Amino acid sequence: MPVVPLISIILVAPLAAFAFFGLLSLTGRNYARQDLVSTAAMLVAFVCAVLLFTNVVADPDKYSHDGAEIHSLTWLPLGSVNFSMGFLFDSVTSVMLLVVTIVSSLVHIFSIGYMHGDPRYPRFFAFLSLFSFSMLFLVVSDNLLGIYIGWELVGVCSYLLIGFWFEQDAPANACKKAFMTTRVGDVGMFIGMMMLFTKFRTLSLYGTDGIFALASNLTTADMTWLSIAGVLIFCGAVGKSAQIPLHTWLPDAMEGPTPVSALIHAATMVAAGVYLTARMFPILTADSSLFIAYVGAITALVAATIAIVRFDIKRVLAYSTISQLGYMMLAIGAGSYVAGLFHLTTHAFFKALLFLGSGSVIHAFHAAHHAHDHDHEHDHAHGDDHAHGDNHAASFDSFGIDPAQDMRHMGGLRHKMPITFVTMLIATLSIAGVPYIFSGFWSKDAVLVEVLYRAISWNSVHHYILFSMAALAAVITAFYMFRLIFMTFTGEPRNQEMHDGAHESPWKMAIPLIILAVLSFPIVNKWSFEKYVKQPAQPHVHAPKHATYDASQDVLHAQLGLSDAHAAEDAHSEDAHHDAAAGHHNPDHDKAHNIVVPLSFVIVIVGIGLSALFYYWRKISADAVAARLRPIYTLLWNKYYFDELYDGVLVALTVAGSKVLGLFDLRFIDGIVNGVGVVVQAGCARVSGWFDNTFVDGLVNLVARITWSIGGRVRRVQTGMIQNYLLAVVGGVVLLILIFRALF
Amino acid sequence: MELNPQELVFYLFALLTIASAVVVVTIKNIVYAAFSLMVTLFSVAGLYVFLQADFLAATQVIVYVGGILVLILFGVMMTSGSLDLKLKLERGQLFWGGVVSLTIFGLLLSVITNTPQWENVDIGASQEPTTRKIGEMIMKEEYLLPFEIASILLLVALIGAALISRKEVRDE
Amino acid sequence: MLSLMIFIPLLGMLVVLFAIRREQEELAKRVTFIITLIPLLIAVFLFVDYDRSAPGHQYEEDMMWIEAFNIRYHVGIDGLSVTLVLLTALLGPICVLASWKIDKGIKAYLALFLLLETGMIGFFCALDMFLFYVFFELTLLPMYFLIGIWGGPRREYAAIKFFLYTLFGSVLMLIAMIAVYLKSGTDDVARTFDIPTLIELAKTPGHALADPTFQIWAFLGFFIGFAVKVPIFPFHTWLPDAHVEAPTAISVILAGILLKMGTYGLVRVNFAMLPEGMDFFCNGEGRWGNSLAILGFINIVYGSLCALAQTDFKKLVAYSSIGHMGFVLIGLAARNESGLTGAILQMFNHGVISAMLFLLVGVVYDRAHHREINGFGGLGSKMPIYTGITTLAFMASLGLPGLSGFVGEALSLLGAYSKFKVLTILSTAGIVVGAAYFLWTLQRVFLGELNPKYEAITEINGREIATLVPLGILTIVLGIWPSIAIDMFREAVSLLPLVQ
Amino acid sequence: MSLQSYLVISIILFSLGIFCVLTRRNAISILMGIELILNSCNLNFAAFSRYVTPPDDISGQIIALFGIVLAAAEAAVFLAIILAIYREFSTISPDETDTLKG
Repeated sequence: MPVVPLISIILVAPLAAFAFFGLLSLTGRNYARQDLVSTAAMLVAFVCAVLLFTNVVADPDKYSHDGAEIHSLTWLPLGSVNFSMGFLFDSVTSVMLLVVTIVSSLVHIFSIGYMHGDPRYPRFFAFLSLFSFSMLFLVVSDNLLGIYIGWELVGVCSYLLIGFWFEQDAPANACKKAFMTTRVGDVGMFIGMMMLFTKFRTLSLYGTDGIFALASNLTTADMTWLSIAGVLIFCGAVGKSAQIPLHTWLPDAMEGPTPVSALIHAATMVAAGVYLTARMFPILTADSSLFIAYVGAITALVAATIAIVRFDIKRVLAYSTISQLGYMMLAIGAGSYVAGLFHLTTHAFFKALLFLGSGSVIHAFHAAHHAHDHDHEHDHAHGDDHAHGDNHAASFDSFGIDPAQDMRHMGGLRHKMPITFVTMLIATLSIAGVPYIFSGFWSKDAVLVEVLYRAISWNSVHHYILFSMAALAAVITAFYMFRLIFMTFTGEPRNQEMHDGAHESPWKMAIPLIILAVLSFPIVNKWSFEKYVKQPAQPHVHAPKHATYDASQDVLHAQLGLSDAHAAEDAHSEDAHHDAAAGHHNPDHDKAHNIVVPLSFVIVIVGIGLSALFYYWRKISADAVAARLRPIYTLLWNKYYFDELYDGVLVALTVAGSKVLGLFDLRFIDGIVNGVGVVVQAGCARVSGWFDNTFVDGLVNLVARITWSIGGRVRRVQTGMIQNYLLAVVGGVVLLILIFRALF
Repeated sequence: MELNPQELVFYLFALLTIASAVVVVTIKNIVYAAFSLMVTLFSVAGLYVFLQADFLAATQVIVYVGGILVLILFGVMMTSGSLDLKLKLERGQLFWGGVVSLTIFGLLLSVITNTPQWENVDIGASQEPTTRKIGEMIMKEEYLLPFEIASILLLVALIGAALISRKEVRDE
Repeated sequence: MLSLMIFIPLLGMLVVLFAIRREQEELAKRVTFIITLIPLLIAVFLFVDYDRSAPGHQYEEDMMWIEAFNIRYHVGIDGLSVTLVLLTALLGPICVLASWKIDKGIKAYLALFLLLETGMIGFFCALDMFLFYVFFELTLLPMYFLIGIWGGPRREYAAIKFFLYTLFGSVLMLIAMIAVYLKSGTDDVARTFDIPTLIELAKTPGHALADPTFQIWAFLGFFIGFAVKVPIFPFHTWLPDAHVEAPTAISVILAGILLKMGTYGLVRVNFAMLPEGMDFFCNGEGRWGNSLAILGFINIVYGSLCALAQTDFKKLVAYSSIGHMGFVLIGLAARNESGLTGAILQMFNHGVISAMLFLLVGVVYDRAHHREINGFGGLGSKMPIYTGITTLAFMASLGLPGLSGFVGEALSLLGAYSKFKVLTILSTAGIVVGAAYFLWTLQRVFLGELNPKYEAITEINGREIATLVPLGILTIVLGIWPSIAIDMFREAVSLLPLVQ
Repeated sequence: MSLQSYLVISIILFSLGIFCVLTRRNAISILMGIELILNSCNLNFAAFSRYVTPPDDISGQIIALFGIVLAAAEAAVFLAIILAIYREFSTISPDETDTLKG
């Protein structure tokens, strides 16, 4: 299958759908069936993505290496430096294309039902199309500039879609926050790009004069520099993939319509950060890798703990997403490209499913909600004490949570919404990592194995710590995900009115759920994934000096070199990870595997068991535990005070600073004549007292004032009598002549 | 020093010019001043004759005496409320005016006396009447354009003067 | 060709002044609109016809003007000017459309506007230093009257401030210009005002013009003259006042073109003609070596932060202009290919985008009669098209890739980074703050609940859309395919004294 | 009867004219002063034409002629203005028409 035309179609189809909307709306009209246009465009893109995938299947040896096929054009020729734009096609791209088009198509279909009746219905689909275009563009770009362009475009689509219901304050705030927070990360990424560009004079990734080829020739003297560049590029991923410390926007982004959360904030855009980090894999150094791994692990753990105490069903899923993204980062930081991308793929499907499922629940509740009058809503907000048994957050009242998303109002929905229940249960089992049957197990298992393998083979304390954090996060994940299922679908209905109004969603919404549920089984399995995706070399990652790993590994390489031509080819790159990905012939790897698989059973049993004790059998009262652990609970409830830190300190300081600066400009710069002297003499301490004296503009005013006063004096000369003037003129001439005569 | 009649007449005219000009400047009655100015103009015309500028002399008499002076007298009469106006002179203005005029006089005089090439220069002049030559130069040669411009200037002055001096007609 | 373009607006001014009676306001507007279309057509033709591969100036016209001082009427365009001429010519008709609602003294207004256009186009075409200066000053007077007569409540103050500031700058510029003229020759060798000749002379080793000390002082003179126009901190305080008081179309011209005259002058004179002076202030060494980049940095961060503090919509846009011109400055200071290309592109793009922004402010001001950002709210539901276009303009202005603002900013910073690492990294803070104030404004004006006062506010009308659409298209097209513009001036940039 | 004698007459007229213009308090007197000045100039032209330039070049006289024409035009406009002023202010004394006073 020809690559360029197909990719072009993939890009053009959704863009055309958006352009159709955009041009039409300039005339003040909308096409009512924009949904069909956008969905059709997405399905076309999906078909093309499948066709492209057949290339990979046909020739795995070629496409399994990153940067396999590149078609690039000069985009911005400056003379000696040129920026190019182009398509990159390899197995990773292909997988990403499939993931994006599948999830996007399904979300489009789901939205036809979910968004039905919204006053801005056509606009929603147009934005979805624009987003799909941007995301696909990001994925197929062969250079950092292209990725950055797609990167910012998905950001702005996310902004538009989070703020879709902008009449309410919460989405309006959330969309701004999302854009700003990711932008902070993007600036880091941009600085990283500037560093790379200044060094290599290009932003292309592949090819003989691409960044990777040039970076592989760097010596140890440049390692610190390269580490910093890598970390800065990773900053972009931190913002976009909501890693700590830039994670706070993602939970707020749940103010957007739920299909948007499923598409953008679970499956695709947030995964773009992981994709970027994976793409930059070859330039990561040991230091930057470790940094990434730590950020990932901390994020996984912190987000998981916060998720335990959330009541908003979408917020739980949001923190779960952050946590899972942390896993992917951890995998890549630990040197396993394959495991990271594998987890990305599986996660995209089951997390999209979870979000769409929650959307289905919310839709049902909203429908129920609309059936009631306004007073009822009021009742729910205040009357939860007696209405719910599960009320261990009584002191943290439900203010701020949409009643239709509040799990304390749910319960017993499994009979009302069987399809939603079953599909969501599958996804939950998958994310919890129930062994063998579900895709989530395989990918999470792969991550844990890789980290542990690194710990064992390098004898690295860091990786042991990372591994324990990841394992702990896995337990918590199983716990809070089942808490969600139990609170929503089992037990007795806690809000009878809403419960009565709820019903199973229409088929348009159910079908995507079913398809995604199928995809949550190991359709995408480890073996096929590892067949198609091969880990690129990391020339700058070496085993730590203290490790006993090097010598034995060299021997191993040598032995394998005789038997396995492919391994020999990679042997010179000193890259042990390749074998790790291939996996099966490495004793350390086997060892790790043998530890992780039983551990997974333990994790799942402990996590689900605890959850069931609390929320299914209700043997332990969550309220009591919360009361016992009050400080910890408060900390978690307040999300480790990240928001307070940012809003109260950073944002407030910036705004206050800008106000001061604005006043400064108005008063001070505008009047420094006296100010400068004072500043110089008395120093900045007394500046505030002298704000009224202005500086630069004051200089201008001073000129004006001097002119004014001179004019006031000189004006008396103007007697209004012509002859006086004439006398002055003639006298002046005479005087001049006299002077002239005297001089010459 | 011997004076031939011609020179005698010349000095007479010169004296007349200066004396009458002094009267113009100093006398308080404006009508007398105007008549005194007429004497000045006449004697300047006489001086032109001595300079072999016969046409110029004639023009001087016709335009100045016949035109401008009459105009001035009309002006004096039309603003007749101040016919016998006692001109008051401000002391400072008078003083400084005198200083400036005298300085100018001194300056110009020194220029004349300090310019040796003007001493006794007399390149001679043709004795034939100048009217024909002036006519040719104005109508045929290089002064055609200035002449036309002068005529337009006069026209403009005519219209302008008429426009300014007529009673203002207010727009309704 | 160029003279035609320069003087047609002047001719049009006479037509408007003398051939149209005072009552025929509609006719006057239509005639002016058609007149401004002619330079646009010529500019488009030039843009298409311009030989992109040839360096140097094209369409030159050269004749003696004032012989005694060897002042020539020498005009010509290179790639740098042709883009700006196109921008000027494009904004002409747009501004006339935007002025449609002006009701007092429309005839005089239009006449002054046409005079202004002559000045601007002439300025970008002039190749003789004296002519350059004459056109520079020629823009000043109409601008003064346009602000001072048709402006807001504090118009006199703003107009005089603008006038004095600019005059102060141009006096220094004049001194520097005369100094350059005097140094360009001796009593035996003819002196000249001709810019290409001067550029050559300044490169000739041993020539009086090439003397570094002289160049530094001349650089300062020109720099301050242009800095007031750009405006560069601390000469910027006229800008917010002038913008706030000026009528919409004049704000558009002010931000779109007049600011570019400053940076254009910096490139044309300071950069090309005074390389030694430029080197002194941009080489990154010594006490003064970072000064240009520091000014750029201050402009970016200071302008952006001040914009964040504003509650007047127009003032916010004005301060954002200061911030964006900082990118031009820092790109120039880099003196390399990408920095300079970025700076020039940013000049053009900022002209387009800020023009859009001011037009948009004008649209809402015409309806609400105030510009207090906090006084709006929720307009998004009442004016969807207006909101959409505003979002586009804001996104372009905050440097969203895919729209034109990004390419210029990114190239400037990429170029600057290779020379001024720390300053460039600090300047990127401006990108974040830029996003902050635009998004915050977007939220305060368009998002949230509808302010009940504006229940009846009307959607943007066809005439207003017509002013915005060409600019919007340009924003998108240049964002996707910036080579259209860059092809124009690549050769011109390569002729400048670059330092790699 | 040399060039100098004419020139001396001319400068005396000139100085008197200047003095008149500067000191007289009546607009018509000022006009007379101006006429004196113009006459002195014309006299100068005629004198130089007679003594300095070649006999057949009488450009000086023609210039003087134009001077007379100018004087006529000037006098006409001047008097018209005086009349207008008189109507407006009922005086022609320049120190009472001082609306130019700052």
